Amino acid sequence: MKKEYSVIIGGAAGQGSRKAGLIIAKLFNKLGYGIYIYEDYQSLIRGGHNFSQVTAAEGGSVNKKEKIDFLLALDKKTIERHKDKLKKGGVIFFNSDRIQEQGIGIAADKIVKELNGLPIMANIALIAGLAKGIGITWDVLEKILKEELGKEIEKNLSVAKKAYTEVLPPAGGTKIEKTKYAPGILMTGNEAIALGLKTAGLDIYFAYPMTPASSILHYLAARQKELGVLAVQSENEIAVASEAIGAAYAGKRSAVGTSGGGFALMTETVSLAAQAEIPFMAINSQRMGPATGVPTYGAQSDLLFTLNPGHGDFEKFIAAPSNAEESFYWSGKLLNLAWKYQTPAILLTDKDVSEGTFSIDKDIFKSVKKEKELIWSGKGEYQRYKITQSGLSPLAYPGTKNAVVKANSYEHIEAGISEEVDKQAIEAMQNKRLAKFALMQKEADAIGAVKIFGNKKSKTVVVAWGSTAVAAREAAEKLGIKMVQPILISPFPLKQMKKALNGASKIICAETNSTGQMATVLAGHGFKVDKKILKYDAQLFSTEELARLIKN
Amino acid sequence: MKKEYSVIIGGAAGQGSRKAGLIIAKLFNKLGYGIYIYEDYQSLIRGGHNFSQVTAAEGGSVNKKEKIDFLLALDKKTIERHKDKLKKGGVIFFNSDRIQEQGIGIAADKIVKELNGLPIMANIALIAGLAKGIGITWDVLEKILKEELGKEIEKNLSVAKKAYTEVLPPAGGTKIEKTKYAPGILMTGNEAIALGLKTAGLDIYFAYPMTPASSILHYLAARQKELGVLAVQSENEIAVASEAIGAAYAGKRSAVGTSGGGFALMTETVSLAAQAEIPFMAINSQRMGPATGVPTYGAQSDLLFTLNPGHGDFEKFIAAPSNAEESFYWSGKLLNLAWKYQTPAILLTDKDVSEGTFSIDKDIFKSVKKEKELIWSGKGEYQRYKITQSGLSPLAYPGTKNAVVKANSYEHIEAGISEEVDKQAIEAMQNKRLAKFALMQKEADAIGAVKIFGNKKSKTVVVAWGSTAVAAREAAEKLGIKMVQPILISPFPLKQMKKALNGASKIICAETNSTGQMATVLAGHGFKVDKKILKYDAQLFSTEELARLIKN
Amino acid sequence: MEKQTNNNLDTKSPNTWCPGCGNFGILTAFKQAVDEIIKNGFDKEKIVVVGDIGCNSKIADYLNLNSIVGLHGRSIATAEGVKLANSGLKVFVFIGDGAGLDEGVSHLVHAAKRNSNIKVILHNNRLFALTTGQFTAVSPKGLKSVSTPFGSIEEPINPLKLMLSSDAGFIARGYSAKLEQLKNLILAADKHKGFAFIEVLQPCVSFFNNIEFYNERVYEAENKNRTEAEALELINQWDYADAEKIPLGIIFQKQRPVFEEDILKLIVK
Amino acid sequence: MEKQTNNNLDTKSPNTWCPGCGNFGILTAFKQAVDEIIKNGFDKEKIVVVGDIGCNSKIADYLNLNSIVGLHGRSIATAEGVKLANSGLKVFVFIGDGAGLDEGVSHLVHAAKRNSNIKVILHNNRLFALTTGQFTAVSPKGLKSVSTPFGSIEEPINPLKLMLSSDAGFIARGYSAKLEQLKNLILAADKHKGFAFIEVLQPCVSFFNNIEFYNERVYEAENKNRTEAEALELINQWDYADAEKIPLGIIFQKQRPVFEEDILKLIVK
Ligand SMILES: Cc1ncc(C[n+]2csc(CCOP(=O)(O)OP(=O)(O)O)c2C)c(N)n1
Ligand SMILES: Cc1ncc(C[n+]2csc(CCOP(=O)(O)OP(=O)(O)O)c2C)c(N)n1
Ligand code: SF4
Ligand code: SF4
Ligand SMILES: [Mg+2]
Ligand SMILES: [Mg+2]
Repeated sequence: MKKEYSVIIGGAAGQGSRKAGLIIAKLFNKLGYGIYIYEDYQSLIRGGHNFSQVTAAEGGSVNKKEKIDFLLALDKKTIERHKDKLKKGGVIFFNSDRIQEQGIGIAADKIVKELNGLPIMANIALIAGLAKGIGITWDVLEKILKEELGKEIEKNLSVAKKAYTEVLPPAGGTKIEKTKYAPGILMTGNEAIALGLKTAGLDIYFAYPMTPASSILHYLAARQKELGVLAVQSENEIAVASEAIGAAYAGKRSAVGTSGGGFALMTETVSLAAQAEIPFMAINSQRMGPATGVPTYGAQSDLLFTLNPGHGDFEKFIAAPSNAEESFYWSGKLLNLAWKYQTPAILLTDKDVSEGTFSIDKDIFKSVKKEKELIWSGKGEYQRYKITQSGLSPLAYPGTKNAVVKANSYEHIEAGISEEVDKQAIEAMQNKRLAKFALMQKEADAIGAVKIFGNKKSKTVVVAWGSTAVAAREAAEKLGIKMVQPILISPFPLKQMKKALNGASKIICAETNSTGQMATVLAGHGFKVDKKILKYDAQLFSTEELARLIKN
Repeated sequence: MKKEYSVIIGGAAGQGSRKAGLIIAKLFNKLGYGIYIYEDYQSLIRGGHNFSQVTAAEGGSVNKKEKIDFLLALDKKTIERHKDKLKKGGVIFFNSDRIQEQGIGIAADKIVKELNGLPIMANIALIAGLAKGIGITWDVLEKILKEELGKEIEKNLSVAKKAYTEVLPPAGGTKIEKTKYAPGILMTGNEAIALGLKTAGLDIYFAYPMTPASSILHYLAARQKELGVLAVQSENEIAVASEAIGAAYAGKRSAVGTSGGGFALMTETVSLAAQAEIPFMAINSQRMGPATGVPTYGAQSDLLFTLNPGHGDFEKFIAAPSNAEESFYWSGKLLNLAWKYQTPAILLTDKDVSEGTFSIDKDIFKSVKKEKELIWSGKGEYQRYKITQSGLSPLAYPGTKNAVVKANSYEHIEAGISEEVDKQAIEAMQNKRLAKFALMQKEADAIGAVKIFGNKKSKTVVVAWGSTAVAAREAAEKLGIKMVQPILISPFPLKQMKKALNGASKIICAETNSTGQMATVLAGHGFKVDKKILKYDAQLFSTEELARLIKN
Repeated sequence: MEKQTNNNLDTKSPNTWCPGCGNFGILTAFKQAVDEIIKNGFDKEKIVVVGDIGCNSKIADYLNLNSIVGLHGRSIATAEGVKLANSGLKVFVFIGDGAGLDEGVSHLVHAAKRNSNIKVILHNNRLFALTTGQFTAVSPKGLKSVSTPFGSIEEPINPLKLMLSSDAGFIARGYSAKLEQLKNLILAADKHKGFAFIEVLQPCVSFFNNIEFYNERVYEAENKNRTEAEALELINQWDYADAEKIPLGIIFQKQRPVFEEDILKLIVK
Repeated sequence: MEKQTNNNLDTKSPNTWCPGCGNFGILTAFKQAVDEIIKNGFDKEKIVVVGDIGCNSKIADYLNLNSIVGLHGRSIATAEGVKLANSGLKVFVFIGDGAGLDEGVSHLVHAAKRNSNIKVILHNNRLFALTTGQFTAVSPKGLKSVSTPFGSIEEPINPLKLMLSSDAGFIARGYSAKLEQLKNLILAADKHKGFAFIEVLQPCVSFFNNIEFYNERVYEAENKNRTEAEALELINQWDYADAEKIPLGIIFQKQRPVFEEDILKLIVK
């Protein structure tokens, strides 16, 4: 059996549980385990209860589990909230200066105080205790700490060393073995998006902060020089979207990122991008709505909204990744497609992919490159909306010699001048765009839009997308059934879906929303969903829970 | 056979063709003909080419026709553009001071000049010529002119009298006979909306101007005192939507109106209304998009956008009227439903219903009354989001003794205070709303949501909605097939649709958009459309054209 | 600090502001002002709190008063709807600098311009606190934040000046650490007929702790009538960068026709 | 009037402005300015016109120059994107008072504040002309329009004052009937490094013909450096109601750090 471990570390906001979770994940990753970190926090800056749940498994992408092996408690609330998740034989590591509990107590506050450390360093003491407790050598721990803790590293190391020395591993306790796999790179979904966009040629990223998309902005802002990508925060989402349009018109690759409420403010611009045929790349990272909802928790309830993101008739690319690798690949792919087809493209991700941390294989970075858009040859008179057989009109950017580049949100003639009288011309321009939409459909059919996992011969199929897909994959493998994951959702990859669902006698669709939005999409394309599994308590499916719900 | 006549009157913007069209319509209406006026104009204030096409038919609602009986030309362009539409034996009435043509020339400029009239009065001279030419008595003409022309009525009457006297009816020409029907009331779709809302208790209408919704604002603004409805123009659509929410929270019935681009800016607020359970009534009057598109021309291409009008999971009422009577009824009905279910409701109309003029039966005014919403009993402690079996929590408004009314866009507990920690509470509040959504579905099933016309036994069914429904109705009657018109589209009236389409062997769906949005909706509910008839040249279907397309 | 009121103004909602946050002072001053308003005979039921989205707007959860919390940046427009619907209500808006000066600045400008009779209390902590501290329109140039790790390059706008140019009839500045004065400003805004704008300097201890900076510089400006030019001069004492002194108090006041009164005349028969 | 240029600036698009509309004057003055810009050696291909939606923005159709016409109220933000993408372009925004001061006022304020190097020409006809004449933020109180048949009750905002308070570095007023001066203002705005705002008084002959009113009152203000207070005084000569005189010319000018220059430094290695 695949080896797999789950660890929760929790505390109040400000106690550093998130950082600690990342360090623990790196320890496991170093030993060759695949990683997923689920982050749980509220919309507040101090206090409350935050926790990170690290799942580490031999090989592949992993999902959050119901039961855990180790619990690290920076405060009492952590024990109260998570003790019942411990497996039989699971161990609690706790700050014995604050908590009385059975398990491995570490006098974290005392150690920190003795060594004149900062209060937050208690989390390092706990990590060191865990490392010792599960048989990780000091060398490995030291290396990871050095990588992760730039500031105050000496003090942190001495805290760690002391805790490491003091803790005695439990008798007969688990010792984590190295696996045969090489360590991956740990990265959140949002970081992968930033890099995917950059790799496909992003020049400027525009955003107005909104959880859970904000960290794309933060990541890029911190690396502007290194990556050569401008990261611009503007006065509101409408400005953001309009600026992205202006920049694309002027010849730069731009993208924007937001969550549902901010995306709502951009819908008028999505329609503009379609009409003016200006590439527009948006990240919509879902959180639990409607409206402000539960802003730091996940949900997959913006699918139908995102699929119909503006007034008028138009096609667009929409893809929903389930992990960091897919986030990287599809953000890059969509950026290229937006420019290739001069069209809106939307990466529809969700909180637990955006802010979750995954181990990825660095080969994935080779899967994206900047693909050049269709540029005007320079011959003849330039017409922004030249009617061609393919429906694609070559681009030119302002500054191009002998080109007058006229982009227009009104219906227009080939030269880009408004047209409202000549009804044939109006129809012809729509036909040009319809031809392009047909090409986009072909592209969707040709691309690897749908993934299949589990028992490919099973007639029971669970369909899941985005963050839920990982749980569904694992559950399907466990139950010996088939799992189908649509990633590109618009244009809908009908042929691939037909193939994937061919012969299915029972289609189950699992998602974290309350109405079954993917099931609705499937119905629209002729696939009858026999059973909907819906979860809307602001939590990600654990693999066990989903498996149970599939079976029942 | 039913008697039916079509008249076009055209000229440059500023020449008064629209007013003239209305007067002509009133002449026919007076004789008992049902009326539809199609208005065609561009996005400019002077010049260009405007025309009104009056269709007058014995009984019932009527659609624009391909061929016309009479053409009234205020300028030359009118003849160039419309001459080919004349039926054999059709007659042109023209301003002989500007145009040389075969038909009935009226020295309109000369007459106006002689009588010291304003240049625009040439349109009255032409109308008088038409009246004489088709055998309408001077009395009838005089009465209508007096009703319609408040200002400068004496001068207008003398112009009319002179033209009426000078014109000689064509030998063997048509004489319009009185029908057995009583005259109706002429009203545009937008006027009917204004009155429907008012009748259902509207207190405040908020808007930012946008064609083709603006005339709701104008109509209400002009009648504020008379109707007791405030008509408020605000700084932008986001303000408009937010103000409507604020007003509804504070206990007044509010509504907003806009077109696709403005509606896009309101989508975030629609989601808010759903989450905070604040009634929100919006009119979205479609025009040709995407983006600015062809702003003064019609299309039905916002259906899917309007059906998915915000982030998160929620239900909403959406209805699409095809004429003024339905506009009146459904705007009133939706306002009542928005308050009954504390939910968003959207009247999805389109330019040729909004700005088209229809004759309506005044009995329709009795079909709407204000239905009181569910109000708190005053007993116990007030909780805005009390969990009840029905899912409906009684309303109280600020100012109510002993009630603290807390509305919230965050997920919340019953008292309206934000909740992000207790996952059961979050799920419970969603379940409360889901219960309400189920009730809304029941309401949709119980209401007359789907209309059936034509040959009810035919296995060939044409489905059409909004402005296209009138053409489809007439075409179906002509072809002896069945016609089905869904009016309430959300919650989708599945049972009624099943009944209406029961036994159909061929389903045809006609609409003025380029992708078949209603066909997509039908597919989503399990109805396979066999043939889509799509028109996207910014024109309304004429009955003949649609009939041809159905047959071929 | 939160329990000193005698009108049952508290709720059971746990308070999740950071210890030491300036928002506590605003909450206390407001509760004291409400106590006084109620003492003077106004019905508690007719007070409405309109919250925005941000740390500041959690205040709605902490007040046992009618409240509506809507969308980020839209509280002012929402409040205008409330007031228009029932002009017998007293309407207080609590909004952040990000919401009021970035996302929703159009509503701030227009509410002032049309002189809607609502009272806007802008919690100016000079950044988007709830989303972890990004710069806003009033952040000092050079602010290092998660979205501007190398320092923001934009110069701040002066919200009082913006209000003056938008014809606001009541413009004041308070400080969350000066409770008594803040309470009095809220009461004065309440008495003023028409739109009132109170900027409250509100240190965010987690992301931009400028308590010292303010403590050293704030002073109470003379309470007197000022011309527009005089108000401008006073406002210009501090341009949201460094300064010797920062005036607090009522900066400008002028009586203008009230929007709701005038518009309601249109339907009175 | 439209054919006097020597740089092939005209298109085949039929002009659908009403005869006598002030927009013609703006078109002519702009073409003359462009002629001069080109004569001085700047490439025509590097000029970009950003249109909004309204009568004013039809200008994009009438100019044989690069152009982008986007959404109502969003032209300024769009233009900022254009400029940021390629700061070698000259970017001129044509926008109406409705778009600039109602729908999109947030972008106007913020573009001025951050000093984006774009040139905004606001066609101020003091109403929403293309949608048949409803009142805007700068309509005179009492304007009878289709949405205010009994007279608008709101007092107008003063856009120059709003720009001054938003820290705009170049603020000017022109008049569509004064071609030479308007051309010079456009050229001065072009020379100014940073954000420039030109309000153009533009009579709408169809809905609000105030040609006489303007002709009797406009005068050319002295061309000199002004302090903020002096500029305010000059601006206050006319509050968009009645007045004895209406100043034209450059009202205020100040050099500020240019947004695009500063932000681009962040990625220069
Ligand atoms: C449309 C939209 N955009 C972005 C957000 C995310 N958001 C929530 S609070 C906030 C910033 C709040 O800043 P401010 O108004 O200054 O309040 P503070 O937290 O500083 O009190 C943002 C950007 C949102 N909720 N809605
Ligand atoms: C989002 C949106 N709202 C409303 C409109 C309708 N609209 C088109 S032009 C216009 C007004 C234009 O007024 P202004 O900007 O002053 O330009 P003008 O026509 O006076 O030159 C409006 C409201 C629109 N196109 N988009
Ligand atoms: S983050 Fe800042 S503003 Fe928000 S509660 Fe903490 S101290 Fe207050
Ligand atoms: S309506 Fe007014 S602004 Fe528009 S073109 Fe006519 S005169 Fe000019
Ligand atoms: Mg703030
Ligand atoms: Mg205007």
